[in-house]
Amino acid sequence: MDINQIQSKLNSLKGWQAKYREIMLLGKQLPALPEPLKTPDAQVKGCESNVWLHLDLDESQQRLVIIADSDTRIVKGLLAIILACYNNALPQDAQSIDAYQLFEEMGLIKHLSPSRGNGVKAIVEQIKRQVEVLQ
Amino acid sequence: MDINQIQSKLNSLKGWQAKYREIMLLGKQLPALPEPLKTPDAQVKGCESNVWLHLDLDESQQRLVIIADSDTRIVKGLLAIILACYNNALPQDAQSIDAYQLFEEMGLIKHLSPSRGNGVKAIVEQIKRQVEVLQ
Amino acid sequence: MIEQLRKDFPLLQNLVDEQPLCYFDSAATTQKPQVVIDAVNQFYHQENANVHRGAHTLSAQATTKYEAVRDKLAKYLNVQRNEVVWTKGATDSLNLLAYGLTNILGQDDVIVLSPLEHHANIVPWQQAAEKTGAKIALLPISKEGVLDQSAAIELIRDTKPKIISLCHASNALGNIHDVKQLIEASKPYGTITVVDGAQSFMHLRPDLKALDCDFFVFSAHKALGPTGVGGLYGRYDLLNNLPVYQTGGEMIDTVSFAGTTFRNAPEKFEPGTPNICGVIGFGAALDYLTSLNKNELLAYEQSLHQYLLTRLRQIDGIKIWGDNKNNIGVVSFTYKNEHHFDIATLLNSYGIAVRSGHHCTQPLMAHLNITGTVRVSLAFYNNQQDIDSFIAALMETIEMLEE
Amino acid sequence: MIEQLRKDFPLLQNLVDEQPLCYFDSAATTQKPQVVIDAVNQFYHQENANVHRGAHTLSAQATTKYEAVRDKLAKYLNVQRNEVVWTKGATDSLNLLAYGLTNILGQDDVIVLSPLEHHANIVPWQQAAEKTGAKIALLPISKEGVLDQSAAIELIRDTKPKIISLCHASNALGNIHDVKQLIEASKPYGTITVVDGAQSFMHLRPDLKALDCDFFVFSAHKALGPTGVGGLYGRYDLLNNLPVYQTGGEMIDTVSFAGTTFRNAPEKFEPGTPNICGVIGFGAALDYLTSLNKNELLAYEQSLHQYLLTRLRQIDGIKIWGDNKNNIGVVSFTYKNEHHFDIATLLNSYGIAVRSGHHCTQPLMAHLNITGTVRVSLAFYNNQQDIDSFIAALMETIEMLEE
Ligand SMILES: Cc1ncc(COP(=O)(O)O)c(C=O)c1O
Ligand SMILES: Cc1ncc(COP(=O)(O)O)c(C=O)c1O
Repeated sequence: MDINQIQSKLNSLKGWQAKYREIMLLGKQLPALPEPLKTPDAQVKGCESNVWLHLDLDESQQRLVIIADSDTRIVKGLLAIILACYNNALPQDAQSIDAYQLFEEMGLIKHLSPSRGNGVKAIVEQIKRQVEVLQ
Repeated sequence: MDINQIQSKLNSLKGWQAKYREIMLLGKQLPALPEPLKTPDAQVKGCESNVWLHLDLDESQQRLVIIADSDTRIVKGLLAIILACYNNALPQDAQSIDAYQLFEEMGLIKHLSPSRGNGVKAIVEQIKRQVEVLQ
Repeated sequence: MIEQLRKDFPLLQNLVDEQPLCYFDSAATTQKPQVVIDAVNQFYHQENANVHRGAHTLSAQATTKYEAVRDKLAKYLNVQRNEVVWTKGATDSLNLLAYGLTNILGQDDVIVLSPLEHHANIVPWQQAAEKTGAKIALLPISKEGVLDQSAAIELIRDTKPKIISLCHASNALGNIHDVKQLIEASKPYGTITVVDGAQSFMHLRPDLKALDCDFFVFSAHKALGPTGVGGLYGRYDLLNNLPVYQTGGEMIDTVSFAGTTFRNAPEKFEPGTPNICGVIGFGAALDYLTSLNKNELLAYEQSLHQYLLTRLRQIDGIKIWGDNKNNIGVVSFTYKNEHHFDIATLLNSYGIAVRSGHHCTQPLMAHLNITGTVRVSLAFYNNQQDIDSFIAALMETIEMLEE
Repeated sequence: MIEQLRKDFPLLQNLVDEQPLCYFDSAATTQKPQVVIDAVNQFYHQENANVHRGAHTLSAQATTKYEAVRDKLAKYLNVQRNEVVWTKGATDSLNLLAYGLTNILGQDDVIVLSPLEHHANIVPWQQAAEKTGAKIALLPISKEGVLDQSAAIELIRDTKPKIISLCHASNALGNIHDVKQLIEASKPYGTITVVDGAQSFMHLRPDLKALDCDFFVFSAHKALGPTGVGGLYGRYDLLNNLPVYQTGGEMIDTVSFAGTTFRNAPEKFEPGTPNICGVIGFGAALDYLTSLNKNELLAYEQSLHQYLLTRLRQIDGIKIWGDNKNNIGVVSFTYKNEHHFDIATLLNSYGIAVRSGHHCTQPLMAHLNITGTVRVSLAFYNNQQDIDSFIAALMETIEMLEE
């Protein structure tokens, strides 16, 4: 599913339980990060759960390739949504993508605990920082 | 005036200005402490204004003699009232005199600033402490 | 009775996310009864003034009211009024203490803590130990997180600590500690005994003369009071002998550039404008609490706790940590390998407010070899219906996680 | 406009001792507008929860709201949000700073203060000086208590201070200092510049980027907000490089008995449960303040101040201290040899709330060679009628004293 499909799917679901079920499903479809890649370096600071994230450019097309994982099902699902926003984007386009805004639009932020909690903001900021370094 | 006269006089006065006028008048009638007696030792801690207090027993009758002064007119008036409570009392009777209570009854405490302010409490406690030492 | 009391807590009447709320996060902060909210309200409406220095009526009245709460607190704890210092909260109190006691510590002196302590009762002592070369020794606890009392007494005998600082009740697991016995055991060594009462202050209403501790700390917001205020009790001579901590107005006797002298305790430790309104709100909380029968309330909380344990134990895969017998009414659990964050987040979607994570007790979690728990913490304003709703939501949550 | 604004302050509508109240003690603490009281109320009624760690909606919302006030504050001061730390108040902030800067001080290094400082901006530096052997140098002031700006700049050049800490406006006399120029003068020496903004925060709404100071402190209760909360601004690198001060929960990264690591500023300096409700109430105060036109309000306060000065000067025997030109609206006066306490107490019997005493500035009083003053401090919610009532009461007071 691309980000638009995810968005309309989530919007179509009534009730928090259904939304969380879908989010966890998205998480399940995200491949697990191999253990050796779960390094302290790759860890996103400011999340209460563990989140690991690697960002690179695909050699041929110079588009973003992000792989990430979390030890919680829900954050992993959120990661899947975030990755759907950024993966395959050109680095120069990534800065204008505001995944956090998207979560707000979907009404997910208000419900999920903020800042030091679920870490959506921290993850998005980490991606933006790493993209900047790449450029 | 003894303490009963003071009390009924103050109670008979209507309005704060009249009461303060009377209190200051009482203060004026209290003799000034000679400067050499205004020692740091004699100073009552916990009053915002300066209050000096000396306590002794009258040789012949073994009754309390307290002399005191303050650099403010109102506190000096309050001192006059306090002294009227304790002067001439037997030390063993002094412990049961509650001048602070008296001030409360006259409605003076609520209006005067408490604890670290006018220091009625501090003065009364100082007297009680010194009486205890005497006994 | 409880249904009547619940009505005193306006927040519990609200819908959150359009659902009724089951508030199980009282160990983090309690809800406030209407009388506390009213006291704060009334203060700002009718009584607001700074304290201690005013020659005007408002200031005089505010001072009287503010200082009267010190009397209430002293009575609540069964101590003298000049033995209680107002602080910002338990953390502030513990920092004041660890700073103040640093100068009694020397190289290789021992500070005894338990692995169950809240970070606020660990890190300040670590700082003191770093500065002085003192060592921290830990009381032994079981794999489930329960203090081994006899081994603890032995450790005290072996280490002859300069300082012991222990929580009266654990915020992460709810365990109540027999601190009285440990304090007694330390007497022969002249140990300074500190009790972190953040969690016990409301549930156990400790009598500090009976506990016989040297110092005791707590936060008002965990005992029906406002945020931003708490206290420190100290046995007067020990308290007054602590060096000044923060300095400024109110705590001084005289200031000059040639030299400054300080007041005695408690003023010595109360520089600056205090949280006047916080203290006054807390006074209303103390009045409210003491208007309720202590034993009845505790018995009710204990029965709720038992009910919660019974219901939870019926669910396969639930592991409950800590001491389930001597407990202030906290249940900390994990479910198989599921992440506490997922469980708590899903529970929240049913209006169940629990806490998840390490509860500011990372060393304890490390000892238990887990990353965190889901914590259900009760107060007397919870009822059986809350627990039933929680169990129902938990069953559905588990179903969702195992889909 | 002002008559409309006055209605926002419920306390000003009250009778005190059965008389209308003229509140002239805003330099001690300001009155609170209804919106601040409502925000506190609403928080406890509908939103109360602990912040930063909750997986539940209430906690999430409280955190969002609490952190949003940091943004408001940063905007108000024209700085970045991670440059502001929540503290208990100006005193707490100054203690944090003096502690944190102690390790940049060495034997004979110079800390520059002024004789006008509040005890909170003296004693913590004295403590730092005692620990390190640093010296305190004082900026020169006149017999009336006015800073001599050019001599001050000279003193800075001569002493090349490590630290300067100055009040932006004096609480005792109201003098506004040109701190910007002094900060500039100290730039060549790498001096750390601290501005005590307790009195300027509300009246002057300082733009800290324009002032170019390194640190700035204030208290919310002096700016329409609740008691028990205040702040510290620090230029980010300098702030973040300060050593940790109080320790405990929330400010840590990881805790273990092997070693503990800390977060970056501002969290680094915010251990424990903050004064959540205080911060949220202060947010409402900032919203209220910024909804009013800064220049209009200041002009109004200045015109009131002028009116007060004019009326007072007509009374024989009144001596007015300090800088009457650059002033936030404070008049500090003495009358012949009469004691400030007597004047203030008698004024109070007319419903006039002024402050008397040394105003936590004993060194200043010693310099002026007086034991204290009567202080009338204005805010925008005062009006001409207040001043007329004050002058009338003062005339009668003087008559009584001279009887
Ligand atoms: C100039 C100045 N600095 C510092 C303070 C201390 O503020 P607080 O008592 O709120 O900590 C005050 C308060 O009177 C002040 O006026
Ligand atoms: C046992 C214990 N100690 C100390 C604290 C710190 O309290 P505060 O955050 O109110 O300073 C807490 C709060 O969670 C606690 O539960």
